Amino acid sequence: MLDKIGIAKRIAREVRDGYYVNLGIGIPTLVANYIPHGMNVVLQSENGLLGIGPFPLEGEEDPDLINAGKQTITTLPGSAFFDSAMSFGMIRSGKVDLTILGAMEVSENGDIANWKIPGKMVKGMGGAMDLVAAAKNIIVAMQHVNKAGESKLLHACSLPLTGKKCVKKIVTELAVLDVLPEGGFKLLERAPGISVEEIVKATAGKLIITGDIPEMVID
Amino acid sequence: MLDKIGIAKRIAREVRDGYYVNLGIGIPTLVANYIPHGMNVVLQSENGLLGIGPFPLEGEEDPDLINAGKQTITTLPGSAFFDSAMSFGMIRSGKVDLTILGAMEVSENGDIANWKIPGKMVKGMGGAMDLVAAAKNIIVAMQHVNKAGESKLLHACSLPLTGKKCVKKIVTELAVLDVLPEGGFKLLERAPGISVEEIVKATAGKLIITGDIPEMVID
Amino acid sequence: MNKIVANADEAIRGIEDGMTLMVGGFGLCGIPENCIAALIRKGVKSLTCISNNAGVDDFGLGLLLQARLIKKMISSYVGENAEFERQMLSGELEVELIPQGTLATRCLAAGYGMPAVFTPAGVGTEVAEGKEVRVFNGKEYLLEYAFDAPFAIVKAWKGDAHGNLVFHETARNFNPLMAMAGKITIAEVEELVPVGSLDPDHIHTPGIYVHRIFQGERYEKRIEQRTVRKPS
Amino acid sequence: MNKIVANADEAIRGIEDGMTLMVGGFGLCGIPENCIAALIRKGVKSLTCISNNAGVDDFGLGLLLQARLIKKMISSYVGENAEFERQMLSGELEVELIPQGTLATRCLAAGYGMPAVFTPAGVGTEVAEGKEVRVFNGKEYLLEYAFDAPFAIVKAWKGDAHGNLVFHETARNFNPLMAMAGKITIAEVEELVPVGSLDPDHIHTPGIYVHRIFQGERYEKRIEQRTVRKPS
Repeated sequence: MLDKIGIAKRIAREVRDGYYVNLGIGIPTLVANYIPHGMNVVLQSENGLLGIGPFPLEGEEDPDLINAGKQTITTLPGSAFFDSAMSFGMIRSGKVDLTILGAMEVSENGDIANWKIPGKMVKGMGGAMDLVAAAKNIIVAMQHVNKAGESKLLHACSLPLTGKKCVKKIVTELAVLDVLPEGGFKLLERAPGISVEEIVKATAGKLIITGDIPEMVID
Repeated sequence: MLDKIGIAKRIAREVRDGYYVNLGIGIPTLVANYIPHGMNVVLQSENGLLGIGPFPLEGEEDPDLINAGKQTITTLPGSAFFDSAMSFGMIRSGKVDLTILGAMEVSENGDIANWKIPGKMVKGMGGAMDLVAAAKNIIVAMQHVNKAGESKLLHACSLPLTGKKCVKKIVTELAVLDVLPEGGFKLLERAPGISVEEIVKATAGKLIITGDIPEMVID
Repeated sequence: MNKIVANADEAIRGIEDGMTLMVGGFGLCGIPENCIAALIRKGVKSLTCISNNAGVDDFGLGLLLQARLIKKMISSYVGENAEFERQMLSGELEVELIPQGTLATRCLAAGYGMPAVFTPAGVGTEVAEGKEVRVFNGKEYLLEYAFDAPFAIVKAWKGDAHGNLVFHETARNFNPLMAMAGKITIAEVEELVPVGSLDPDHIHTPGIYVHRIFQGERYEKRIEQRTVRKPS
Repeated sequence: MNKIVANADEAIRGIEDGMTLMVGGFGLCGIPENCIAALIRKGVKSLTCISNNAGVDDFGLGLLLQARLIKKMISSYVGENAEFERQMLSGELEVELIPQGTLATRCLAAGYGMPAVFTPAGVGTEVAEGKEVRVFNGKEYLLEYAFDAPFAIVKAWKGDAHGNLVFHETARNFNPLMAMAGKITIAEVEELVPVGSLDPDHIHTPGIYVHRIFQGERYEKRIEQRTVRKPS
């Protein structure tokens, strides 16, 4: 079973040289730490920056320089600032190659729910609906089951949707799965030490298993 | 009867302090020379400039700095450059207070034709269709009659239209006229030495004359 | 052109009870601190605020909420704000949530004279309820309308008497967009510079979109999530 | 990111006969002189060029026309160009005229992922023929579609290996818009500068929109209408 860092490491292997990537809050943010050295990747922050650098050193925080999670950040050489319309413009026009974000639920046809739980205080969708509706490649980083032990990979989402038919790939603590265009979670890899049976048990939606399922490589 | 400079001078009196103004090619360009000193007016060039200055001195021409008529220009302090989308954005959203342009024909309901003569080589509408469709106040500077002696103020335009119901005011060598929202050219002023009868004769469209028509003041 | 006003109190004249205001900023970054304080001093009530976020309890738009001056928030994310939550749950405060890119694009539409725009954000979700859906090239889009607000309040880094504005880093965010979208746009700047000293190639918001400008005082520029790394 | 290519000939690889190209510039101002020369050397035929203007007889896109490489021009104003006129009247050259603001906005739409936009330009004229008209707030608008072109060729003042671009004065014009609209965008710059030397606050076109970049040679930057005033 993977911890959060393991999930982030596995997702980092999906990143390709030359990619522009938008990382959501939480596990996705960790992915930045595991992108292979020498690979040219530019991180986009939807509040108006291409070229996110590491967090600043203590005393070097700049209140005018934050990421979409409102955290203080730095920039890398070659970065560019722009307004929010251009930021979502480049997302909507498919210039951002990959979006990695968390989810509460994903359905077997690629629907995603990650912004609202009825009866609980709703903070808002922020940029999530724009990202999932527009990004050309979306990977979800999440736990396979929720705290109550229920699967988050469902036949249909029970929570209000963030977007329809948009998730392409899911990486959880148990497995890597593709969401097939025709519907269904296709099991690609098992986490180290996890059996196919455990994944079957943790997956409520349609799971497609073909042939041997290799154990994932994360380092 | 006014010459071109007289028309430009009379139109300059329509400009108000604080206006942003777009000037078309020809007589409208001359208007800039007669805006009263001390009046704060910013000229917009639709190829991406606010703050057009005078033509450059010989030897100071800058190939990167031209107006919409492709002439070399200069800028004034406080000028700003922008792209063509923002340029037409500010026109379309009504931020440009006044547009002054020439015309081949204007109809009594405010239609304007100034881009195409069937059978002749068509150069294109450039920004004229955007300007007439979007500007909140349009003044036409033109000759009252064409070279064949025919009126250019018509019941309906005979040439292909540039825009519908958009002209608010017309200044010719003979007169100043408002185009009424309900239709008709309302005669406001006569050019020096021109009689109402001469204007009636030169106007083919519906002309509205109420009370005494004063002679225009241009200096 | 001289659009300089003396201070924030003069800048917000004409803003009355019940009006809709566009307010620039993302989180606490690039927010018009001086104008927010002036609105509280003036005590204008029942405001509708269009702003990506709603501040925190004791800073930003949260100060207007504490003073109970806001009737409705139109935002993409309202964050962690106890007073906001209390007012919302008690029904005192109305909240309309809009996807962030839709919010930005509806501002752009207003500034560029486009009455409506198409965006895929929210298709198939509750955001789409009651909205027109249209298919282009096999993909569904929602029709979203341009904002139409009497006032916009923005914060810039530098500005001049013509109203030309330059923003700094990610404090740009929604500010240039809201500046374009207000019928009357008020800009507060950290530094008011002489006309002619801003490079005309590097003006983010041309003065034609700005109606009043002043140099703000004592910017706190509070950091919402101070995050640092260890020296390596 | 290193998007630098050696020269114009390498930059235009993949441009084939019959393709549609977006070409930046207004008049002869801000045009990609080196790429135009390379297209002539390569001799790609039957091009459709989307460009605000069509150059003059012996400069700019006029050179492509002279070489008979253009099948169709999509422009707002084609200006004074005898060879253009001859080809058009003889039926060799197809011309589609588009209002200038519509041209700009259709580029913006492509770059911002908006499939279509509404504009009042051309309502009630022959430009409106066959187009959808829609009324918003009592005013008529035409529905105009985003451009969809495989290549855009633009000219900038400065640029870096990431593809970040800065334009100079009115040579900006359509260049940043077309840069956003191309599937593959080629930028030629007067000066290629080291990564990190452009101020991130003042980049007009972020590198994400640019795929190939090179420093052009021997810019002529011809002036179309040299106009001067007398010393006073």
